Amino acid sequence: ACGSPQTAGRDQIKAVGSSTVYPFAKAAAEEFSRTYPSYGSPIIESTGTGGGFKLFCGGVGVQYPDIANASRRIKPGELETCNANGVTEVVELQVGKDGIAIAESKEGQNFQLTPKQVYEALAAEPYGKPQTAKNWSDIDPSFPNEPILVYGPPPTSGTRDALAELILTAGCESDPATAAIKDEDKDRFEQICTEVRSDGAYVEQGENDNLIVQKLATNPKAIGVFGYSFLEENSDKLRGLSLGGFEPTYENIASGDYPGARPLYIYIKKQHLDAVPGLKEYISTWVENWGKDGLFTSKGMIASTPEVAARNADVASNMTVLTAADLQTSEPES
Amino acid sequence: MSQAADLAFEEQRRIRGERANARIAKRYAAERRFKLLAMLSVVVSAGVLVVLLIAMTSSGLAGFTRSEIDVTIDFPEMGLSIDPAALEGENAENALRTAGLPDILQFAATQQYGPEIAAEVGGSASRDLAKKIVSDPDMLGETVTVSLPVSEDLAAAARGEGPEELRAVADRLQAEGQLGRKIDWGFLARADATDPQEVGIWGALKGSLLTMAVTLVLAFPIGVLAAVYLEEYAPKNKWTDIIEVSINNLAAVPSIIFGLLGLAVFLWIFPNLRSAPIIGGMTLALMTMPVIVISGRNAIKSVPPSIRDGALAIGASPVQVVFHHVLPLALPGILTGTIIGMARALGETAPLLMIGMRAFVASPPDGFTSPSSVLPVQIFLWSDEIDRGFVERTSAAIIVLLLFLLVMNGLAIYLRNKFERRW
Amino acid sequence: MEPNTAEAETAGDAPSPKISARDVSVYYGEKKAIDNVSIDVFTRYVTAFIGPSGCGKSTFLRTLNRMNDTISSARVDGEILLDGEDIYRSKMDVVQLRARVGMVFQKPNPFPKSIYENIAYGPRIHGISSTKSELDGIVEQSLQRAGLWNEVKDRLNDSGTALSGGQQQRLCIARAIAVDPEVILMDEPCSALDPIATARIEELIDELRGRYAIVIVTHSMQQAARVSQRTAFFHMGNLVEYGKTSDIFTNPREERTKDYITGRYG
Amino acid sequence: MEPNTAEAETAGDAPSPKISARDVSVYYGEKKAIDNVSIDVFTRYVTAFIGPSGCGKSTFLRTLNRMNDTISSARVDGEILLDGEDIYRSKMDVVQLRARVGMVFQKPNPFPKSIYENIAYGPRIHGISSTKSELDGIVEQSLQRAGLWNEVKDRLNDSGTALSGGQQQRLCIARAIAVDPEVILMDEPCSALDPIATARIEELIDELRGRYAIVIVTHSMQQAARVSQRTAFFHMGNLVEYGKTSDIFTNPREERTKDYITGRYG
Amino acid sequence: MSPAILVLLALGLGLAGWIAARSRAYALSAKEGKRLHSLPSYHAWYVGLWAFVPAVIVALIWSAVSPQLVLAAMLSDPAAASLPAFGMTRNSILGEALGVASGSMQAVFDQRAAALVEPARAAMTKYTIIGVVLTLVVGFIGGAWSFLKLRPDFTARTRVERMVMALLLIASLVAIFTTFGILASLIFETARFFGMINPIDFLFGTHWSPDPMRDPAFANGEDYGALPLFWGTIYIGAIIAMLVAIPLGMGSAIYLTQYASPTLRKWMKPILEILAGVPTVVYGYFAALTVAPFIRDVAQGIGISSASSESALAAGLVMGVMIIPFVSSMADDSIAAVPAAMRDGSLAMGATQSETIRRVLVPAALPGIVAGVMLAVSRAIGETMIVVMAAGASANLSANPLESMTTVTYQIVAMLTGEGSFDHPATLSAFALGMVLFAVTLALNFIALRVVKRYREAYE
Ligand SMILES: Nc1ncnc2c1ncn2[C@@H]1O[C@H](COP(=O)(O)OP(=O)(O)OP(=O)(O)O)[C@@H](O)[C@H]1O
Ligand SMILES: Nc1ncnc2c1ncn2[C@@H]1O[C@H](COP(=O)(O)OP(=O)(O)OP(=O)(O)O)[C@@H](O)[C@H]1O
Ligand SMILES: [Mg+2]
Ligand SMILES: [Mg+2]
Ligand SMILES: O=P([O-])([O-])[O-]
Repeated sequence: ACGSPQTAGRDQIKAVGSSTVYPFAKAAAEEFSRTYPSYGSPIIESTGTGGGFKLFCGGVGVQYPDIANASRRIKPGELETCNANGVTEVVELQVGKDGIAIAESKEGQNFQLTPKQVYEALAAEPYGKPQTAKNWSDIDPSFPNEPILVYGPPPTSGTRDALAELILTAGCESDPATAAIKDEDKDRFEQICTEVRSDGAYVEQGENDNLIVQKLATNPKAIGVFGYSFLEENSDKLRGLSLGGFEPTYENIASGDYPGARPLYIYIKKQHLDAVPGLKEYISTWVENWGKDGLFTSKGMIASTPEVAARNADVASNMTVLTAADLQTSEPES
Repeated sequence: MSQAADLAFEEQRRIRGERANARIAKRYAAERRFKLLAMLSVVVSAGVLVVLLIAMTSSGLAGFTRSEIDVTIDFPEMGLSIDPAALEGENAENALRTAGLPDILQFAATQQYGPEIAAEVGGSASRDLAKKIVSDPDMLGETVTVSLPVSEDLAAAARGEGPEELRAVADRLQAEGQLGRKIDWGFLARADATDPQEVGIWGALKGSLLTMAVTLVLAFPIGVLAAVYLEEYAPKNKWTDIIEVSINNLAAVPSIIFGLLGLAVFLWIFPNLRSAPIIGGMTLALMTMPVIVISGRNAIKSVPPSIRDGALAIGASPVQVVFHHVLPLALPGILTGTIIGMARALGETAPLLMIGMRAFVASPPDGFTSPSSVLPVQIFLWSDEIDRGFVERTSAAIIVLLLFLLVMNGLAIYLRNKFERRW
Repeated sequence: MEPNTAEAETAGDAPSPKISARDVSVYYGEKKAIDNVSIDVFTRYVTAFIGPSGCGKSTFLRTLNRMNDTISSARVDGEILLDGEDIYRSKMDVVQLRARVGMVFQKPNPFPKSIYENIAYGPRIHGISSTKSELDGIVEQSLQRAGLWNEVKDRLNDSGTALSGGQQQRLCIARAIAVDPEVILMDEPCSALDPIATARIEELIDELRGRYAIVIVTHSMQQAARVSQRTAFFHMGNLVEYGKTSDIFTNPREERTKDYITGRYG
Repeated sequence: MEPNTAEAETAGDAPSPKISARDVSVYYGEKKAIDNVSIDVFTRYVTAFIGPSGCGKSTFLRTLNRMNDTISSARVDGEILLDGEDIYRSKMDVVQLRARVGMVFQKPNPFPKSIYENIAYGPRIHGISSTKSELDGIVEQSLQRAGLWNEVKDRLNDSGTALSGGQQQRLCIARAIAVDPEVILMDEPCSALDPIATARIEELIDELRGRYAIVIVTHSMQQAARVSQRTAFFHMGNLVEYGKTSDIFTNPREERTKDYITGRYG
Repeated sequence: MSPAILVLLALGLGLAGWIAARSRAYALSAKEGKRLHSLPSYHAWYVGLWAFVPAVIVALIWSAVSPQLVLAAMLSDPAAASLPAFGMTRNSILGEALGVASGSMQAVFDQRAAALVEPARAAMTKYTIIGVVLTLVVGFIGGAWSFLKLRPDFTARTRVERMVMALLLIASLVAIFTTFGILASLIFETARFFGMINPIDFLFGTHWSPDPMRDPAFANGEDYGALPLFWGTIYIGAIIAMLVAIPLGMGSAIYLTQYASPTLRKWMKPILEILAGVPTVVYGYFAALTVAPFIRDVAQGIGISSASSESALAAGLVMGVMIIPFVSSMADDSIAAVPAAMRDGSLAMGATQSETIRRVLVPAALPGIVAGVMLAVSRAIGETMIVVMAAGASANLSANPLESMTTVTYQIVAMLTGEGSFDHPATLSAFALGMVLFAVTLALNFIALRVVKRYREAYE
């Protein structure tokens, strides 16, 4: 971008990123502008987590967003890009959790899946071999003899990342031979473990999770992958499938038993903190509302454990900057 | 001419006439079939329109209402302490909030309905109540029964969706007449929100109006002037050809390409005007301009040359001929084209997605440079929402948009019929 | 030029008229364009309608094969008998009527198809011919009668619109002949043509009248005098005078006819 | 009918011509529509241009006030002098030229404005009148000269297009007169009118020629004979013959003129 | 604030010049007692424009320059020494100070701005005054210079009209600029895309699954085969939609032009046109919520269990309905352009109306109809919202209309709204796709316009 020198600041907060965090960010924005009517109401754009980081890490200045919403942690590479573009002070807040839910219509076939089975059903090359499974019964003879049809998120979405990381990779690594590749050829390992089949059994659904819900409700043979909040919203029509023996319920996800649970984050550009009026207050709106009885749980978010919440509240008040080292060492516990 | 030839001729004529007679019934049947098919296609085409309108209206009318619950509050009893002067200013609603209005409301609701239901008297209810108090401060001295929006969960239960228990509660409240659907005028006055009970169309509508204003101000004069130039003055040369070809082509360029133009050019020059009506308006203006030029040219062309000749022959200059005679006569046609072009711009979604007009903006835009959404994009966004309460809100927004478009199209047709003349 | 048959008529042996109009009035909406016209048209005669512009010649001509049905505002009063049958009676089959009463227009209007298809169109839709060779025969015969065969026989597949104006008009005549009409109506058939083409068409008309009743509208008195045996002079919707062409031009009974013929108006 | 001035001319006392065309040729692109025409037009005469369709009458007429400037392909060679000044010289102000050389068209073309505005338009744009009452005077005078005043004086605010064809044509004449032209060009001004309206316009032309040089194109020889004092016969872009109307019609010098006048073509 | 003032000032100068020149012209004509070459109002416009245009140019330039000057003045103030070095924060503080100084803000959020308010106010006042004076002087000079030229024979009209012509020309050049703008915005990014992905892979590859999360260095041509998109686009827009739109559009046009009474025509034509006026987002919603489930239910009802609820069929059908008016109005025009003599000629041969229509009118109108269909196709393949909402995202090379398919426009939206960063081939592919779309629609449109033109001329 070019343009004339900007003398005026921006009087509205700009946040971009995850479509999973989007509803919570909207709620936070709404709450913020009610509490602080003298500030302009924040602009929230849903671009997907990856897209959000790209915009966010573009640089500092009015034309770049102040906040990136994320349904996964920022990757070291992304943080590097940020730093390279001058976004050197990024603050990470874990605002809560969301489960990736695998679900089907209430009239559906009622599976009991494991991450391994999900991997075998969805991988492009399960364990490096060509994908041959057409029907569920090809995966496990006890499964119904129905074609595999899974609606899921596209590669731009963080939900897809989580699916790849939390479920597919987990399933993939359960095979020792494949796990061994990890050290030899990381690239190949990633390809084997995360690439999703594209022969029509896995149908990408754009960013519009809502459509998946509707489709499942009307097609009992299909199953879908999406955020837990969508499942909760449609609990009268959909049934969550247990994964590794745990149902996707609030409790299971909050406790971390359900394998598909993932933390949600917002990333703040600290350099903008003074420059964008209201940014501090917006962040405190998040902090005030992320408790178990807060605004966000009513929208389907799962609150972090009190310890995690307290630690993040601390980060928020001190505006502790995220370093590359943090990303490698301390995976924040779920 | 020989007698024999004449006879042969008559015979031939007779035979052929008989053959023709034999076929006549079949030909008429084919005629009827053909006519029927043609008529059917009109009926089907119009029928689809009717189905579409009925589908939208039937699901959309409910979107103009929302579930509200009656709450009785005895204000003197509650002892809300607030300085009456604070009820005047901009911050009155906030002052009421800080003075503890939400708690009072919760208390009253709990007293009346018990804690479970009181929890469903949503956060928005206290804001609505605050608004009511600000508009009628005398309330604070009385015991009043106010109708307040319930949470989306209860509203969904009232529609017969969601968990069983809540549905039973909703049914009971509805039977007792305490919970019901009320016309929600606020829908036309509020902006986007996260709760379907709380959303409004005004933010997006205002964004649309601002965007349209920019479009009109840019596209109309440029379009008309270009039309005048091309139709009346342009010399026949390569440059004119290039201009003509580019205008005709621009009219056919998919709208999304204009979005790419806005993204790559306008947002590159003005990066901090992402999502702003002025950028949207500029983008749509480029899209609308060729429509205006083409309809303008047709309107100008249809002014008979004899009028121009008449004026030229008494010594009017070419510019006078156009501005005194041609343009006034072509104006209805130009306006018709402009309205149609504007209507198309008003319904346009794709290019605006490209330039960030899909953001969540919770307050109506202040001006041409503040971020906003527009009506069709708002519809698109709402159609994506997970809350099922948004389904009827989306249809309601569609009704609003269609009303605007029908009015605009109707106006264009009226103008065309009224001023259609044959010289 | 006056043919034998026509002489016969004047000699008292009057044939029955092919078309007989009785008290015909034509209205366009409120406006009366033809006022109470009665006229008889005979086979083997060329009947010319003359009169100043707007007097109703074309209007009247088009009532004779109900081509005015295509103008929604037009309405016809009175009766028009074709071989004694009223063509405006409700059971009249317009499609068959028009096959019997053909028409040639002011501007040649060949269809944008090949010459062959132009001629074959009528026989095809009416199902007149049952075989391809029969159709070929009709096409050749019609073109020959219209005096066009020699000019086009080698390029029957060329577009009809590629011919010269005069040829196009003869093509239109051939097209009309191809469905074996009994009457041919011509509305100023030469006004779009140059003098040479005009002369060619006038000759053709003279040849054709042996088999058909021909009615021709013309704005040129000279032409009327050259080609017709009967002339009807219209003025402002009225039939002012009708009679032998020679009489009308040399010895008009009406003052208005005389004024017109001597160029006092028009 | 021949006026005194015209007589004077024949008596040898030749007035200077109002318009004098010298070796004028007009091209439409490559095509030559007028070939080397020289002609003089005088005030107080009606000069008629006659000739078969397409011979270039209108083309030549439009060169006289440069109305052919509006046709981009048209090009004029030679010179046309108005009171001795070449109207095709580069510094000529076309706008003022057209105010001096007015024009009336074949089809009446009043502006779709009120009668008053139709007349007032010219004076307004030329700044001829400075006050409303002066303008009113011009309107009345022009309408009176065009013989229309009595018919329209009570409805000056009605639309000009609501008048009958003949009235519209007189309105157009009044409109042309209102800017005080010196020459009035008329291109078949009566061909869209009925005989009665035609007669009215012909009368008017006769009245007007007292003040203006009038050039009229007509397709009707009768009309030329009735209204003009000078007649120019064009044929295929050439000026075949030009002279006193009475001479042309009774005693043409050229064979082609004679053929045309006796109806051998056209 | 101040640009508006300066522009108003220029307007005022123009108006003053206008009035002065007008009365001068009247005085001239009265004094000389003869007609002016041009009407007084032209003299007025001449001077008015000469006063206004230079003044407004100066005003605009000044509005662009003076903020920099104000800024410089503020930065040279001692209070500015304490400003943070970081550009954005600094600008924000300066902006606040300016906002308060100009009165557009009540108070500062950041206290560091408070000290700068006064210097800002002083500088703004100073430069505003300079701007006003400059504008006035320039406007006055322009006005006076032109005023002195007024004479009875001054050719004011010619000159004003020349200015009008210049304005008209500029307006018509906007179209060319726009075309260039589109080309420029597509070409550069497309070139960058083809720098990373082989055009052959892109145009002829059959596998489309760009992954914007992958490191761009590993971007692989195999994942960028756009044929499935082209196929989806053609299948939905040019095949299914046309199967709906051509018969219905033609039928409607024929009925309304040939059979319907004038009253029916008068009512039905606008009603059909409304079909083209309904926003595409509404069609998309209709397709996704009403038509697609209906089709799926019907398909499952007759035993096709694989029917997807997002189907090419649903999108194509609805798109076809949207296109009906395009086809019908082009067909209507083309049939109307066939000279009435053709119809009369056929009817006079004893043809029935349907024979006339089928054998004479439609064949004669065919070039126009074909052109109309081409325009309609170009419209359909550029249509976005219907496919975004109803066609789905899967790049399928399939002929089964019940399957979900994706289109070029869908992918443009997906790639650009999912991202926003301009260095990944997945994002850049949107521009390459846009380029293809642009080229194809232009070609279709160009040919169609040619055909229409040639064939119109044939009858004229
Ligand atoms: N379709 C129509 N609707 C209304 N009036 C019509 C229509 N056609 C013709 N007229 C009117 O009917 C009258 C007779 O017209 P018609 O065309 O029959 O005259 P014409 O003698 O053939 O003239 P011309 O020599 O110009 O062809 C004219 O006044 C004409 O204006
Ligand atoms: N705008 C034009 N472009 C090219 N050729 C033209 C144009 N106008 C007229 N012509 C041609 O110039 C020749 C003279 O035309 P013109 O109109 O002057 O004839 P006319 O004598 O007025 O005929 P009419 O009696 O039909 O009005 C004709 O051959 C005509 O085709
Ligand atoms: Mg006629
Ligand atoms: Mg002429
Ligand atoms: O939008 P996402 O949360 O799926 O990245």
